Amino acid sequence: MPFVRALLTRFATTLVTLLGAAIIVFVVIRIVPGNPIAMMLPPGATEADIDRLKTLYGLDKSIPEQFWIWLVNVLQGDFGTSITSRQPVFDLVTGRLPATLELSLMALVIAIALGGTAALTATLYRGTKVEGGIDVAGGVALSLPDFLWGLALILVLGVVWPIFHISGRVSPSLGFDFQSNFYLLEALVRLRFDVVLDLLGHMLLPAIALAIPLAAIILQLLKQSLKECMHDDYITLARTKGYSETSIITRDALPNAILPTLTLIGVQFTFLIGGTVIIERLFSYEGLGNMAIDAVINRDLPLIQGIVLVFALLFTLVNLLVDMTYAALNPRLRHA
Amino acid sequence: MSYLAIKDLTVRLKNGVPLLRKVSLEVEAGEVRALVGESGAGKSMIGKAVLGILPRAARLTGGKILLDGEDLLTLPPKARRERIGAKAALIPQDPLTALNPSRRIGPQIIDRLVDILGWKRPKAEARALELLDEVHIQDPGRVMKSYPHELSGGMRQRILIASAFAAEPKLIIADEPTTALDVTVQKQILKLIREMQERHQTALLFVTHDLGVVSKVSQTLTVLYAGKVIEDTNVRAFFEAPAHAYSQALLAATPKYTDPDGSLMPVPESIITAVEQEVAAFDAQLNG
Amino acid sequence: MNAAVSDQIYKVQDLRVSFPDLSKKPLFGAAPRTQVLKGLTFDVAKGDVLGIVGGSGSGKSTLGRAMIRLLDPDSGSIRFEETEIAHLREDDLRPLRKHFQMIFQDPMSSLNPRRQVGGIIAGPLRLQGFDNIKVRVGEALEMVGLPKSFETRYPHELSGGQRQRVGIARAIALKPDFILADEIVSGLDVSSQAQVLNLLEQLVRELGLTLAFVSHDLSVIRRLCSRILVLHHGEIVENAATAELFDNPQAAYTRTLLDAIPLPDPDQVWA
Amino acid sequence: MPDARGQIRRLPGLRLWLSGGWLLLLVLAAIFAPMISPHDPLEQDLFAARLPPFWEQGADPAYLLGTDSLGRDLLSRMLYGARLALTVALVAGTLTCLVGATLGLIAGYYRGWADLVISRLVDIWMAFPPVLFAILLIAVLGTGLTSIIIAIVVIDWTRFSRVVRAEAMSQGAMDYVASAQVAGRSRLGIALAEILPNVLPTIVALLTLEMGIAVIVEAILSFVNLSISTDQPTWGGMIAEGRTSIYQAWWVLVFPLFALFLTVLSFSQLGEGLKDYFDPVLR
Repeated sequence: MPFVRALLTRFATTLVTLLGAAIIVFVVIRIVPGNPIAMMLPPGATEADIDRLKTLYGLDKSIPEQFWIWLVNVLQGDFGTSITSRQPVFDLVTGRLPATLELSLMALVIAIALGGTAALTATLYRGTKVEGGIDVAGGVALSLPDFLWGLALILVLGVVWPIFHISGRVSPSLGFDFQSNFYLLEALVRLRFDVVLDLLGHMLLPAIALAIPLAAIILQLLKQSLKECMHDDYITLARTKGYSETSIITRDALPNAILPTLTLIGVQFTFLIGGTVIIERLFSYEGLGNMAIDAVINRDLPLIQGIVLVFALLFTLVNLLVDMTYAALNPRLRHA
Repeated sequence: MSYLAIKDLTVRLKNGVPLLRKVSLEVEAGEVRALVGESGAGKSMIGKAVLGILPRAARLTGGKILLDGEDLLTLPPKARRERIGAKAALIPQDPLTALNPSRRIGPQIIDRLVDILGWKRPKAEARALELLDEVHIQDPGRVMKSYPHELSGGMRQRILIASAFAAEPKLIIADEPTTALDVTVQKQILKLIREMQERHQTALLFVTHDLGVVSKVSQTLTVLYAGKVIEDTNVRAFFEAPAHAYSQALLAATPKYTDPDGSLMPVPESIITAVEQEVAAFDAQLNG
Repeated sequence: MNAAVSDQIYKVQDLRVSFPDLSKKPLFGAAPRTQVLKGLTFDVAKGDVLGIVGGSGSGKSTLGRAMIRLLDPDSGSIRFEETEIAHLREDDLRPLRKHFQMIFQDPMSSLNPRRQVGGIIAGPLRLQGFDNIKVRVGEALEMVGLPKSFETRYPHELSGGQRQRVGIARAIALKPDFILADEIVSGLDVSSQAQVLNLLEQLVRELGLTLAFVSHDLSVIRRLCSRILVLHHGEIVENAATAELFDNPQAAYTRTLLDAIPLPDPDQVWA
Repeated sequence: MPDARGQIRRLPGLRLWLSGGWLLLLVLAAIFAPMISPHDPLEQDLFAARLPPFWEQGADPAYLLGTDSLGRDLLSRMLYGARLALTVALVAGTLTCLVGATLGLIAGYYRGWADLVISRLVDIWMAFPPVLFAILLIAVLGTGLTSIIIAIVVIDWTRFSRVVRAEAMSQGAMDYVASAQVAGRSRLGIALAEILPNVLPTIVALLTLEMGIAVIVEAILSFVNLSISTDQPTWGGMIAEGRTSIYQAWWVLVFPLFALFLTVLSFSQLGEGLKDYFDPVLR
């Protein structure tokens, strides 16, 4: 079965990527000049104390040896223990991951809605001032990164017109007892729309900040491939059949223009997830990225290692998912 | 009264450069008229103007297009679009890009009948099967369910021909329909177009750069240069003795394997100059 | 015809070429390979104008590109003059390259958009260590009937026919023994087509070139070529002198091809 | 046929002038910061803390753009901050471009095992969130200008190599490359003399884009307090400070944010403008 074999090959390259990422982080954080153990001990601790802790965290062994031990443990589901909080890394990471996932997916939905609408509008009104205006807005949106959009949004919609919350994930005053870490999903399922509203009030600004650059990319690429499609003969033919411009764009051009955009959205979505690191910091949103920065500042080696692995896993998963969607949507591959 | 009558059609680029210069021509039901000329002669532009698919950079600035006695240019856009959709059809140049790659063949033939002409779906489907059979496609049922990439170029052009005839239009515009095809496939497709045209007694406007093809499909022809009609004649007269010097040069430049020495003569500089002057004089007369 | 070894500029034997078929490539993994040339054997005599004809997918362009080693054959032998070049490494080919040149189908993509015409023609001369480059560029332009002032033009400032002439000038400037012309008139109008063909015919005569002319158009080939190779699905179905092929075609495919050509003549019977 | 050469070097557009103008202003500010700054950027004056900009009530005309919560002059800090921002932009941008473009050209034109190795490396790099990677590197390398520059090169070379690789591959499929091969040009010669000039406009556009990104990365690192020593004024540091006092003194955030906006926007627009300007084929 060539397909199964190809799937295995693809899986293997994904593993190589993950392994490479893990090794690089492992080596990088272990050549840290500052001794992480020293930071954990009260002043006046003896050399013997330090050695004891080193042995405890396995830091007295050589780097390849440490990596091997870590890898074997990971494969058994043990990601180690955080140095600062003394809790299992796995619990810490899975506790924060849902917050980051909810934020990223919200941002993705906003970006697709925004970028898609803008691209279709610009195509419908091509050659007019509407297209020009959308182009300029898209150009500016693309030029500036999420970090700057986040700051601007805080200023405008958080301070000047304080419509949204600018820090945290949920108002503590709400006193809602969450059973899971997927707050938004849970509030929706339990039909607590006051909680949903509060969550959105916290989530929307960071999500929009993340979404703006991606929306601009979707706009540009979708518009470009729509434009190319509009030159194809089947569009001309549809015109001679008596269809309106709107129906030609949405019915004939869009299904063909979406495919190249889709592949790019995959790559760009991983960038967006990467962007949550600083955006979560900016909005004091309790997600994985915010925890990652604390972990780096505190030199919490096992935690850093765990978080990076989760991010890498997430990224490769997104890419795999995009490839499969592409195959499912493309009739050439579907019937090959 | 001819089915299609074009009178003094002028098309310009937005910056004023003329693409068509007061072109007039007529096509009757059952007649095949070829539009001939080199690139830039404006031969495709005529068909595009009739079908209302001029490129955005071009503007129709004068003249009349009478389809079945009705001046298309006086109709509001929606009515005009629907009138064209019901009475005329296009056989496009490149069969590889003229079918929507993400949709199955069946709906692509049927959609016009259902959406624009308001047929019932089963009736439209029956009609599509009948048409595919008429253009000599084996197993029409299977082809209806196929995607374009699963079919060969010749097959796709057959489907496009079937689709063009689906609504029984009385005018068909074929825009270089065989240029992208191999010569052996071209022959089959040309014969098919003629066969369909004769059976349905359609008026056919056939755009081509190939005089060989002209002699095979058409009864009348219009020769264009720089958007101006140079010669309007019938095929037999043209191939016996073209009236205009430019037409003569064009015929002499056309390769002919039966007479290698008598063909492929470059168009002389002097004739190009003369015809350029003729166009300039025509322009001066228009503006003056 | 004298078949002595020294009269043959090319001896091709059992030439096989395959490509990965990307349209059948699965989403993951390598694409299957499609045989494009399935064991071709033929010779090209010095001074011949060889027409290579066939439909799309016949392998005619692939054959041309294999002959001047723009692609690597899977197996077989290509003997150019006295040298076996089928599997020669690029470094060893380089000194030979001035002997066989190519004119490309699409002059827009084959002329570097960032160079002026003069530089485009001078480049290969400089690489192959010619002297008097300025003079040679001028000569080449003159031979293809372009004024010297064109040296400072960019490709996008020229018409299709003029670009094709620049492509020809670049090839002949090196005074090669063999030129491959790949569908070089298929993008041109009949009037410029006739001009380019006449030019080519004249150059072949004046420079004593051997020419391989790849085309899908038998009428054009008849005008120019002395010998014709008919390809079909990667195989040679007929290899004959021009007059012979047109008067008495042997292969069924050749006859189909000839019958399908629409002559500019309303009396031609086209059954 | 009219001679089109006159149009090739068409006038650089408005955006080229605007973005170039702002960047020039920035360069001048950076060079002459010690001369034109009204105050010592580090001088604290707790009696003049959180003074608003000149048009607001309670402003002190000596502090045109107001002061931060430690009473430091914002305008002076902005001018000195421009020095660091521009240094990082130029040095880190150029180095990143050199490393990334070279690797991309090698991968895209030479293909083979070099492409395999480089592409796999890019894949691995793409599996890291770049900001986290940068923070990690600074934590390892220690704060300081050199560390920032190294971090930017290490995290961002893939941006160049991906784009240049793709571009070199598509250029490599063009017939002018085949014709250079027919003419007997070596692989290296083709890569440098034929492909590179055609990829160059893209590289230039990416380079200016990267300069803007370098400024942002520096600001982000300053924001999480990991840039360079805290007593040197940086825009990112000012933004971090402004974020905490946003309800009391909005101007501490607004001015450096505005400068950052304009600078990043200018760099990217400059790139787009230059790309058009260098393209000989106008379409």
